[in-house]
Amino acid sequence: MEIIELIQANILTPVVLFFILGMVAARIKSDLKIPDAISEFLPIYLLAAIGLHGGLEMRKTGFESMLIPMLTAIALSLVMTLNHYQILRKLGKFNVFDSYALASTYGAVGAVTFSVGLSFLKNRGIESEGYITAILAVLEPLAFILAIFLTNMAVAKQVRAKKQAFTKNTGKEVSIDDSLDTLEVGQTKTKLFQVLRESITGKAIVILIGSIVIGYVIGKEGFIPIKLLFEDLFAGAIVIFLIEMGIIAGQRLDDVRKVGAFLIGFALVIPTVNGIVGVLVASYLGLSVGGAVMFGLLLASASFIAAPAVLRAAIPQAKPSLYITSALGITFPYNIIILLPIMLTVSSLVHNPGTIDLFNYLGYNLQ
Amino acid sequence: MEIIELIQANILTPVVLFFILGMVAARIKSDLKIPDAISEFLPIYLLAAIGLHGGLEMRKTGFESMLIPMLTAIALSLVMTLNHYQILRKLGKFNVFDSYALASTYGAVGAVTFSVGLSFLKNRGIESEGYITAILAVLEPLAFILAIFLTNMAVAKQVRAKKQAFTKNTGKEVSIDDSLDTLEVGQTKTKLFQVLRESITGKAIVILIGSIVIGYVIGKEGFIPIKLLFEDLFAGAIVIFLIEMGIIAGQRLDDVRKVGAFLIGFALVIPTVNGIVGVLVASYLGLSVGGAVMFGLLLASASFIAAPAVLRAAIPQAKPSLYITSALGITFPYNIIILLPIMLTVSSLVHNPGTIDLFNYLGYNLQ
Amino acid sequence: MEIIELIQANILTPVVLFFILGMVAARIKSDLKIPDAISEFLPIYLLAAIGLHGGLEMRKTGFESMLIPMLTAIALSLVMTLNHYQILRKLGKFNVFDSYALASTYGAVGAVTFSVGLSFLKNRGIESEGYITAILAVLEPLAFILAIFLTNMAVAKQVRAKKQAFTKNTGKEVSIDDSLDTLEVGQTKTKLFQVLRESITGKAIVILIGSIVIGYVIGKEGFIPIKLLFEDLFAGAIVIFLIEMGIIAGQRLDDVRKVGAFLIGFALVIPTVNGIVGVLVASYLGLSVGGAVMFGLLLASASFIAAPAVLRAAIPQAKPSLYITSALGITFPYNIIILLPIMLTVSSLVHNPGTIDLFNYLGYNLQ
Amino acid sequence: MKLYDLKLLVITCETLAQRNVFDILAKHQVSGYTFYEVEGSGSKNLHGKGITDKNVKIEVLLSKDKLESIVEEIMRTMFSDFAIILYVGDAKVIRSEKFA
Amino acid sequence: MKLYDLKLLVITCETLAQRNVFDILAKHQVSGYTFYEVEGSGSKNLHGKGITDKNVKIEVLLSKDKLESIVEEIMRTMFSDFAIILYVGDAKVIRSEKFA
Amino acid sequence: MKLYDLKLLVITCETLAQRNVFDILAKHQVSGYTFYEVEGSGSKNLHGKGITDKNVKIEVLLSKDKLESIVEEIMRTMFSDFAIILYVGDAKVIRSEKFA
Ligand SMILES: Nc1ncnc2c1ncn2[C@@H]1O[C@H](COP(=O)(O)O)[C@@H](O)[C@H]1O
Ligand SMILES: Nc1ncnc2c1ncn2[C@@H]1O[C@H](COP(=O)(O)O)[C@@H](O)[C@H]1O
Ligand SMILES: Nc1ncnc2c1ncn2[C@@H]1O[C@H](COP(=O)(O)O)[C@@H](O)[C@H]1O
Ligand code: NA
Ligand code: NA
Ligand code: NA
Repeated sequence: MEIIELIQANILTPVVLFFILGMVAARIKSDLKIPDAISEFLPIYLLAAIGLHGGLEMRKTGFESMLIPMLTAIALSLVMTLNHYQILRKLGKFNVFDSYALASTYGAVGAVTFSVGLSFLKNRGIESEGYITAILAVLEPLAFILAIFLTNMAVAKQVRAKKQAFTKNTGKEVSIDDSLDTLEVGQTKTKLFQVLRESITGKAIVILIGSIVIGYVIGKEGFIPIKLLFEDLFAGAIVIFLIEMGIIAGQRLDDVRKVGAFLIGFALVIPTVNGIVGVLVASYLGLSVGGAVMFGLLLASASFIAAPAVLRAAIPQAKPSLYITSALGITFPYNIIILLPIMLTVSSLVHNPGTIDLFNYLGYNLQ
Repeated sequence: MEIIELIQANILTPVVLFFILGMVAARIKSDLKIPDAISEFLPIYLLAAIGLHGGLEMRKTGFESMLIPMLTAIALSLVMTLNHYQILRKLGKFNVFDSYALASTYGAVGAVTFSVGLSFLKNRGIESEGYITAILAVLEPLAFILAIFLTNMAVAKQVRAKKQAFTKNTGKEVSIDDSLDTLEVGQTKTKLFQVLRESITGKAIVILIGSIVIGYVIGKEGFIPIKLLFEDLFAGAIVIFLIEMGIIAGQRLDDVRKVGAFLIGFALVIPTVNGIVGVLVASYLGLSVGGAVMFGLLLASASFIAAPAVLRAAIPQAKPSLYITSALGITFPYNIIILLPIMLTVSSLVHNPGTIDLFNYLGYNLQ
Repeated sequence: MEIIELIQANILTPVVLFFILGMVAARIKSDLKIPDAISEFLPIYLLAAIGLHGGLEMRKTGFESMLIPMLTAIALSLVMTLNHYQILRKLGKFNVFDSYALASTYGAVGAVTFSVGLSFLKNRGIESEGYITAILAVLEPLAFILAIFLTNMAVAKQVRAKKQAFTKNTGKEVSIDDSLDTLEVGQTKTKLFQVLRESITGKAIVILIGSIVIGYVIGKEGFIPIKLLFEDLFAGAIVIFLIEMGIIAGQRLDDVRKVGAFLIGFALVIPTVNGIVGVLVASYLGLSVGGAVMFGLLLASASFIAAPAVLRAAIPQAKPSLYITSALGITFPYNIIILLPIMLTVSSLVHNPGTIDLFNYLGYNLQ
Repeated sequence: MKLYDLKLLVITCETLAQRNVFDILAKHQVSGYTFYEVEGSGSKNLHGKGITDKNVKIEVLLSKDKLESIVEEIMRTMFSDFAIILYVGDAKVIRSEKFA
Repeated sequence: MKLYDLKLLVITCETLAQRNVFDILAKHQVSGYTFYEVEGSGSKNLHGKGITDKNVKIEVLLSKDKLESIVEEIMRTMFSDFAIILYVGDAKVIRSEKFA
Repeated sequence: MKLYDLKLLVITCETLAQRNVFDILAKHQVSGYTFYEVEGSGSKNLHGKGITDKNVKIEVLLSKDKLESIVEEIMRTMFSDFAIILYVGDAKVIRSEKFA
């Protein structure tokens, strides 16, 4: 089948190969490592570059057409987060905390995945709507806020139930977790506000939204002096960052076995379904071939840089080894290696059902 | 008035906007931060780039014409430092230590401000004399050395006076500060030599002078292989650095209120006066439009990277919150946002009093 | 003599001048310093760039012709390591540990020296065979493995001898070093395997071999998006790294006196002999002018980044001040300043014995 | 030279839990502390690798009175959910009034 | 609040020797420790400068029993070849079962 | 295993003051110390943010004799001008001759 060849072609790109090199290095216990200062700086750089690019595009094309896709993305992200929760809780038998944490990890978006997607399209000469970056900025904290809200609701309910049970002296065991006792309904609200506040002032959001605005304001002319850094070096910077991501993913590969077959399946199926739904919906809404892929990628990607920081504070009872391992160790490689070419194929098929010449888009570096 | 438009245009450049983004991030207590390793490296990079550029220019144009402007700059810097001291001590009622520390902070030059000035001119296609970089290198430690010398003189005198008073048993209170007691006249001299030594071997001076020499030696041909890093990436690197400067400035905004109205006024008026004097003198000496702006900027700028390191060791009794906050929190933003366009206007007016078409120079990115 | 001029021309290049600037900074005790995160990242970057470049070249030219040069290099490297040992032990009177450590430091290759060599040739427009990078990757751990093997053999023999001596109660003093007692023959083997394992999984080898493979796989087309970072910025990155190398070398200059005249001589003569032998052999094997220089450089260079990490663990009894100081403080500057032009002269003479016009190759930036 | 007895509370935990510790300190009116990133090995494997997983060490000089309630609260609210250890040592200071 | 007595072993050595310390700890079934890079000055000049020469500080909370044999082995196998110092302090912990 | 009693002097101060501490140590013939960058919160707000304002922690193993005069000099010459705290702890070492 043709798609296999397309995936093979995608594997043979620097981004994917250096990611694999990082994984191999971790597996053979090499001491290869990108210094922390560099790997802490690179996400900031990538988000600034993405933001500037999005802002510049939006200045060119306007953002009136953004409203419907934005609202659709928000609705889809929320529905999907709830859906993930049902699947994880009911079918996967995970506890409330792990279920909400995982549900939101997959409902949120991965900025690194987004970067790779942009460079994937760019290498093939495919454009995408600039406002998708704005959707990224809005979507990024959304799933977390929903999940944390619902977790707190659940906890509050259980605390109330437990208190009633306690006063009624029935002795029934209600609490899921010992640490539950320590949570008070009052605390729950302040915590929610704090999480909301921190989500919005989080460095990813600030640099992303800031750069979108700056890109919009300075326009193409103003961008010229900094284009070399923020556009031309983008692909190289991703490569460096993916070495480190590969190393971390490689270190977590042992944990993949521990997360269990169910979560492995979840980490592969959910992105596929969400991503293809995203591509189809976006195509229906009139987005371009590339725009539909990026829209799909928003929904397909799982967060693994922002998620730990947000969830560790907000749902400390959830096990980070579950959500980090599945998002970074399974879904991320799957997304950038396999799902991206699949989504591009789907998007191309939907956009040009008649005269499809996939190699035009995908066969770029098949020699 | 036209100048307002020019300032507005200047605000809408990446350098200024990312600085403001950093400030906003700090104000909303975002965790946005450029890793220390990067923000420690960037000044070294910027100074190397400035130095190479200056050296290359001097090779092209010679440096025979440098002598008069250099001596003039030295004289102006020393006179201005003494003048600042009088204002701060007499009008501002600051104590000796704070007065000298602040006086020299404003007498010294800010290498970051200088970098921004260079990129400000470059974006407008305006050249400046390369030897101004050499003046920067000479001026950088000068004001500190003067201030430290005078502080030590003042302290020594007071110590002597106090000892006399003590032996005469008059009981008169002479010391300004308790810590004065611990300073001995002998120590004062060694300290001065040590400060002098450290000023000249300080990393800023070493990399700057070294790069000027290297730029001069290698010439345009030799520069080619490293031009991409040291010239083309210059504007992008400034943007990254200014995010961090914005963050630090933003964190210090609360302190601005504490420094008092007098110092706020000082931090705005002194650069303006010094800068415009500088532009006029430089124009009189025959420097180009851009050269006069850079000459003015040398005198207008306050030091906030070198100053703390030098002054904390040399005049520990002075409060760093005063000189860092005013230089970085008030004068730096004022200089790069407002004073640069003003100085360029003045310089243009002086150079082309008849046929002034400011928009030629300044309206570059007003669309 | 002509060669003096060529060396002078080589000194006046940014790479050498910034190295010297670093040394000067260290000598005058300046606080100039490249942050650790940057100087830890740069070797990884340089190796990735070298590897990609080598892989790309090998794809273009094939690597069938690689076998003979590779085997020759391996044989030469092993023979030279043994030869160094004899000289150091017999003539230099160093103990077993220092002798093996130094022998392998000079038998191994210096990746930084290799980078400088590549940029030296590139600035002169001279190409070299891509497979030499593959030889670099194979040679890098080789000399260490040999030296460690032989050290362990020697130690094991001595431990046996000592035990015999002890049981025979002769009281003869056999041990070279007190710490010898603690080494057991059994430990020796595991240690050797561990060192072998670590050599092969060391970050330098992993990133170098990985990048060669990636370069080979992606080819020229795939390289385009990352060419800016991994090729165009190469010369600039070396300059930054050499500032730090200069600083470290400068800090070690005091130690140079301590290592003694013999080792200073060794650190100058051995690279010269090995390098010229390498150039001649490579020329005989049919390598190009540039290829012969790089081949010679492999043999001439001493390791100073990998060596400490490997030898400190494997031969802890050896004094690191000896091998680091001689390799970084003496041989490295000598190699990049003086030996490189000499080797290029030799290679040019051998390749074009009749119509030699050295200035064609070397006089590039003599104006 | 007169030295005053204080306690030194040392907490080593995953970076993502440091906020919780600071909040607990603030709640008990302790505003003085020192902290820095560390790597570590413990029951929960090697920490401090990469950007997703680091440890921080927090040191607090404080009076015996405050110590107990702070340790108790950290134990109660954090031990079950986070990778964290703590220990207490003795320290002598010159100016006891500086410390809570 | 019941606190248990433990020992705190602190080792400062050149980075290239840290592997040896970890190996010795592992050999004595000690898997918990914290470490971080430091700079230092000692008899062997200033360490911690540049990328070829750094120090690391390793801290281990452990029982008195293990302490002695570990210190003895470090002393015997490492003191002659490496720049290394160590000292021992007292520490009190809440959960003594967590520590070897 | 014989261990010798020493004192551990720990100084936490703004980075720009570390030179002064080193000078005082040198003046008292103490050449051995370990130091590293830290962040901190104290009466003078949060330190350790950005490149203009950082803390350093300096640790010195030394004999009781030297301790007092060093602490006294630090107190006298530095406490009024710098953000600085210090404390003293106990430490046991193997080779007491290594320490001043
Ligand atoms: N015995 C110990 N001594 C010193 N530090 C320890 C010890 N055990 C654990 N730690 C530190 O505490 C962190 C968390 O421990 P754990 O929860 O056991 O994974 C580790 O990463 C270490 O930094
Ligand atoms: N008296 C001391 N107090 C604290 N740390 C020390 C002391 N002496 C040595 N060190 C540390 O131990 C390292 C190695 O010491 P040395 O082997 O004496 O060079 C030094 O770089 C310091 O980090
Ligand atoms: N109670 C404390 N415990 C530990 N460290 C402290 C304490 N108080 C202050 N510090 C440290 O000392 C530095 C200077 O304190 P201060 O002069 O109070 O701002 C702070 O930034 C902290 O690193
Ligand atoms: Na998603
Ligand atoms: Na000035
Ligand atoms: Na060699």
